[in-house]
Amino acid sequence: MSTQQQEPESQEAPADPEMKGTQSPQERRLEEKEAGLDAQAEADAEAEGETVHIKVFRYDPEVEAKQEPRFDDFHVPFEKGMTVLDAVMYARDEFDSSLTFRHSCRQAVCGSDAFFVNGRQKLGCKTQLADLEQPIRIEPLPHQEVVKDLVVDMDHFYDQMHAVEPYFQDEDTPDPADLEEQRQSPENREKIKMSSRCIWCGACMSSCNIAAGDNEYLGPAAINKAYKFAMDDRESEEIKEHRLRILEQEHGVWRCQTQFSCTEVCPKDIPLTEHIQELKREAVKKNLKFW
Amino acid sequence: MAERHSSFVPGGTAWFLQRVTAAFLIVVLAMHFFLLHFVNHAYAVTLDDTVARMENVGYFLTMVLFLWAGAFHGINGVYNALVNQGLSGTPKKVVLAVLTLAGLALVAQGTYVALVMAGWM
Amino acid sequence: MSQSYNRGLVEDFGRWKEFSAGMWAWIFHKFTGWILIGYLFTHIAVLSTAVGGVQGETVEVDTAALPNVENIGVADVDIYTATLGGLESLLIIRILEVGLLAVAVFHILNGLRLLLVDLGIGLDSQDKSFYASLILTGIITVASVPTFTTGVGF
Amino acid sequence: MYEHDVIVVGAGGAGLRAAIAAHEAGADTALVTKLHPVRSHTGAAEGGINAALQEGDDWELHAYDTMKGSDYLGDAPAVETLAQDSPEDTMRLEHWGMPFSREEDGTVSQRPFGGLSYPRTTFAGAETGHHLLHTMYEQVVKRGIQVYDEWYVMNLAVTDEDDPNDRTCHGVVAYDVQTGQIEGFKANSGVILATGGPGQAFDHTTNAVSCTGDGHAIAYRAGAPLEDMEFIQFHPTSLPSTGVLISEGVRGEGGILYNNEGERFMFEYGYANNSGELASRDVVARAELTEVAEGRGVNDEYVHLDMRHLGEERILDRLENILHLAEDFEGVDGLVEPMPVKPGQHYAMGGIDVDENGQTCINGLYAAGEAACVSVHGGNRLGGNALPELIVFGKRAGRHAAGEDLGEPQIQTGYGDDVEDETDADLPVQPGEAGLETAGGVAADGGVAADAEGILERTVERERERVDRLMDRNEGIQHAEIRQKLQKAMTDHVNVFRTEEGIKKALRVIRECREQYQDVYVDDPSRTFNTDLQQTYETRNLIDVAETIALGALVRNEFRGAHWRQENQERDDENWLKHTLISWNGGEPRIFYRPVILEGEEKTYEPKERSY
Ligand SMILES: Cc1cc2nc3c(=O)[nH]c(=O)nc-3n(C[C@H](O)[C@H](O)[C@H](O)COP(=O)(O)OP(=O)(O)OC[C@H]3O[C@@H](n4cnc5c(N)ncnc54)[C@H](O)[C@@H]3O)c2cc1C
Ligand code: HEM
Ligand code: SF4
Ligand code: F3S
Ligand code: FES
Repeated sequence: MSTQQQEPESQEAPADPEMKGTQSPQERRLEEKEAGLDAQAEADAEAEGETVHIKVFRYDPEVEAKQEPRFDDFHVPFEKGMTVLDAVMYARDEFDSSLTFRHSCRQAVCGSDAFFVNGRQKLGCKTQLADLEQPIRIEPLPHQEVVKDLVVDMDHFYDQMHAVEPYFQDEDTPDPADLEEQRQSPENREKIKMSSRCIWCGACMSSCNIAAGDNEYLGPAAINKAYKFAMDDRESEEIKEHRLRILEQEHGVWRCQTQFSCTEVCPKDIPLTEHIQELKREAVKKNLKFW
Repeated sequence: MAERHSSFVPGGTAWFLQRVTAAFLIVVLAMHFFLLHFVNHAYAVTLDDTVARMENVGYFLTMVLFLWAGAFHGINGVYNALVNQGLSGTPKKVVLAVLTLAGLALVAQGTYVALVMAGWM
Repeated sequence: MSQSYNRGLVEDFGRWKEFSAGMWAWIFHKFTGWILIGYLFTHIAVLSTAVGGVQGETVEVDTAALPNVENIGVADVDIYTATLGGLESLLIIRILEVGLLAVAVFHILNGLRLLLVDLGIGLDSQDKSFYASLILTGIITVASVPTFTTGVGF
Repeated sequence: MYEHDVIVVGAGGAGLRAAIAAHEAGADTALVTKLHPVRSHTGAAEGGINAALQEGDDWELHAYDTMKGSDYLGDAPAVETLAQDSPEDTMRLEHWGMPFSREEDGTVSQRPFGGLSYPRTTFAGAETGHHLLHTMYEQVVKRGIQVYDEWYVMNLAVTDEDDPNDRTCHGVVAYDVQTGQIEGFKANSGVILATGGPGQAFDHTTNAVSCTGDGHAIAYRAGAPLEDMEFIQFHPTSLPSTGVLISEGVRGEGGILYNNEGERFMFEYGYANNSGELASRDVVARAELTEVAEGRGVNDEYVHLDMRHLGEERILDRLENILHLAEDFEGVDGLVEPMPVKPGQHYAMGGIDVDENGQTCINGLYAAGEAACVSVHGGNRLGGNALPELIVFGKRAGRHAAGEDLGEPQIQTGYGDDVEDETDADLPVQPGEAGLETAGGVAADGGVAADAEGILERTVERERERVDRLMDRNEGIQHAEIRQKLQKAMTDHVNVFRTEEGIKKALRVIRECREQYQDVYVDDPSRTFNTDLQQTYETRNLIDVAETIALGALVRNEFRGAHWRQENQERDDENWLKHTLISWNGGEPRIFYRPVILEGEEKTYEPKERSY
């Protein structure tokens, strides 16, 4: 039951002969859908009880009516326990199959569905509708380019994650066939525990003004990733120094202005700012040694 | 990946100095305000008072240090703010040059004025 | 084929309505920092008149208007004293001084907060400490108004 | 066209491990995956990895436990390989930096798990799968292995000899989700399918939305049989609205199950008079469904799992994450109200028929992970045995595909001399595509044996046409409707309780779905990130996979492992110590059986009563 608020020009879009077959059926479909949806909307409104009003950001570079971004309204029947992800899935399956977003696990481990919900970066599957003020505005993550609807381009985020050399580097580990392990104290494991929980959702990066302004800034998630390795006692001192050198480059830890928004939005409750600050101190300590 | 770091510029020293100067500035700035607005009132300051204060070596040194620290802290802060907003490449170098020159000019002029006040120039 | 939509500057910067404590602190700190460094430049410029003053340069002013010298009618006053006095006699300068104090106090308090954050202290209550800096700044500023406005413009 | 030596489809635990192994064996390797690797469902695994690491434990015990757990439907060579290799492969993860939980002396911790005779489940907090996935992805980044992420694999490029055992796989056809571009990926030495489970065949599952059995379906249609598909594990405590798993830990700590009348039904209705809530997973799941069926379910849907009596302190100490799960995904505060739970599909023991080296009967086509059936889990998977399967058999498949010699496999694949044909299956409807317009599978084009590139090109063309057809059509039915219908039928009839009548009903619905699918259309006209198109493809795959599950369930008239049949509630070793295999057979599925291998390296595993 969406009442799609389309831009006026799209409704009167003339059948452009140059657009060949694709356009007119597409237009027809859109119109049909709208007519159908309105009828459905009324029928449902009578039958159903409580609904939730969501406004979803729409954009598609290839579909004329969506080239100019717009918000579509959907009224989704509410059930206890329903999440933002459930709502957009319902809207997609029942109202408009072209509604596009990433999602997979539905349990906050895959990190696909970070959206901008009522002005906050949130994981769709981990956000209860009941906790939100209506109408619920659902947008793609800010500071990233929108590919389509709620899907943003994550490449830059991945580049930053990869830039901190996020992998164990020690080559001379014991032979696994001997079942000889690298010892790690429970305390050390505890220290890196929170940092290792990151699910690469990108919410933190999207919330950080500095990352928005400075494209080269590694960003909180990548720094946190580096923290996990830098603090792991199983890697040698030299490698730790190497890691700190990566982090203390100009666009590394120093760019962080302790805005804390990353820490506030992280769905895994990782104390990102704390980790970044600790690395700044580590880097300074390391440099002081050479004075 | 790795080539990202080839233009390796450690920012740690500047960051650290920004904190050190900040810590120093808290004390001196508070003192400065107190002295010139509460103990002596700004509206009552005359050249004689100023000269009298400046002639005290300790006060003089504090003020000059205050100036240097403030200048570094402020200029570096502005530069950082611009870099944070994504300033890079040639404009960044130009800004750095301009800011450095302005900072040096400020420090030079300020130190000169202080020396004159103290009567040592 | 694949295009993407760039939401432009407003989006890049974020929407102020959606800012949280840490972001406001950052904005304010930046803003106050810039004012302070701007002020430092003007301050040194004004103080530079002392050079002339020490070298005996004077101007002819009506001492009645100067809060920092005795009223002896129109007279020659050294340029430093005359400039300072002239400025101090203006209400707008006094108001600006109060503003400067507010700015400086906030920058100091929030700077203190930032230093603590840098040391890893009190990260959990970073929002509270920001609000505390704001409130304290307000109190100190209001309390200082009388001191700053004595003897202005008769 | 892209070209690599080894193409790994899927980047969950199995795919990543396979890619690393192939790369280490010197092959130019690429991962093609519809999700970015770290989004794979392996990340959801909580419990741990079984590995006989400690003094006092040994691989033979692990093999024995696994065999017993499988209800004697695991093949001994596979089970023993798993138990033998798991310690070394688990240690390798440790060397790659996986943050395992630790003991005071710095060694990795291990904990007891259901069905294990020794505490050998190695874990990393309550998020073992997450760490396993990320650690291996890190190694992929380190090695610079090419990853084509958000590329959806639509089909395999396989030659079209009559006998699948003679066919060769030359690559895959994939679609770049971001741009809609369809391309061929040529594999010079092997394609490894590591596409995970088919949980979305059910409407209530702990599996991700992406677990649509794509690998199963494309391998099946290319000629590789699917094995033991009827064996589906259901977990008794998943949250009703999402399927999020509530760990067994709650019942372990003393959580109690109640029906809508507040009765502790596990005891009051005699489902398990001794162990109550702690009876094995299938018993509890059946009990819950019986309660609901008999009108004692809450909202006619679920039962209540109550842990309030444990007290806030104990809950916060031991079960804190459960509180978060209930709160975040169900909006329920476990401290003040009972949590709603119901059985959910959890794991598929069956899969693509492969040998110990991961190879299918088709040359150059491999499978690993939950998509494959080696068979390690037989009729029932033990907790903590899936993750070692990923690393052990993922590694083997990777090596073998890269050309390493791993010795002759003992397990047979495909339709060969050792099989027994099902002759008298009483099917309510014709399964498969017979009588319908075919879409996929190996196209017979008169045996014009083309070269590898030709075959790939041809497959690419066919997929392009198929997409055009789906997109050009403007009316008909949308995939979501078909999928919902299919999922509902599977959950209603091929769930924990299986009756002949029910399964037949399901097969009829599946047939209907197939027919409706003839009119399916993609509404979204865009080529950019068209998830509508992708899901329409997935739904097709689900239909094929669901059908094999139902067929297997129908013919296997016994109660073994997770498979329960009303008509015969006993394990029948006389007739059923054999694997069910179903092959596509050009659209007219053929059901056949292969005996279980119970002879291990040194001993033979004699079927015993599975009681704990
Ligand atoms: C909630 C939960 C808890 C579990 N806990 C445990 C446990 O404690 N211990 C244990 O041993 N096991 C556990 N399991 C089981 C185990 O996690 C899974 O069996 C295992 O992770 C499957 O791994 P996989 O690599 O085969 O597939 P997945 O991790 O599902 O990966 C599938 C990959 O294939 C890709 N893919 C799929 N289709 C296509 C296509 N068409 N084209 C391209 N790419 C495609 C996907 O992108 C993905 O990368 C659990 C499972 C669940 C659901
Ligand atoms: C003469 C007085 C001062 C001047 C001119 C000044 C100026 C500045 C400027 C311009 C900045 C950069 C702000 C930005 O990010 O855009 C800054 C940052 C900062 N100032 Fe000051 N400041 C002064 C006094 C102080 C004092 C007394 C403190 C006391 C604590 C202080 C603490 C800080 C800190 C910590 C930062 C760094 C913020 C960051 O980069 O994270 N400053 N200052
Ligand atoms: S640190 Fe938190 S917010 Fe950032 S990507 Fe990781 S999980 Fe998401
Ligand atoms: S929001 Fe950005 S500024 Fe630092 S504390 Fe987080 S990275
Ligand atoms: S769907 Fe996986 S994190 Fe939300």
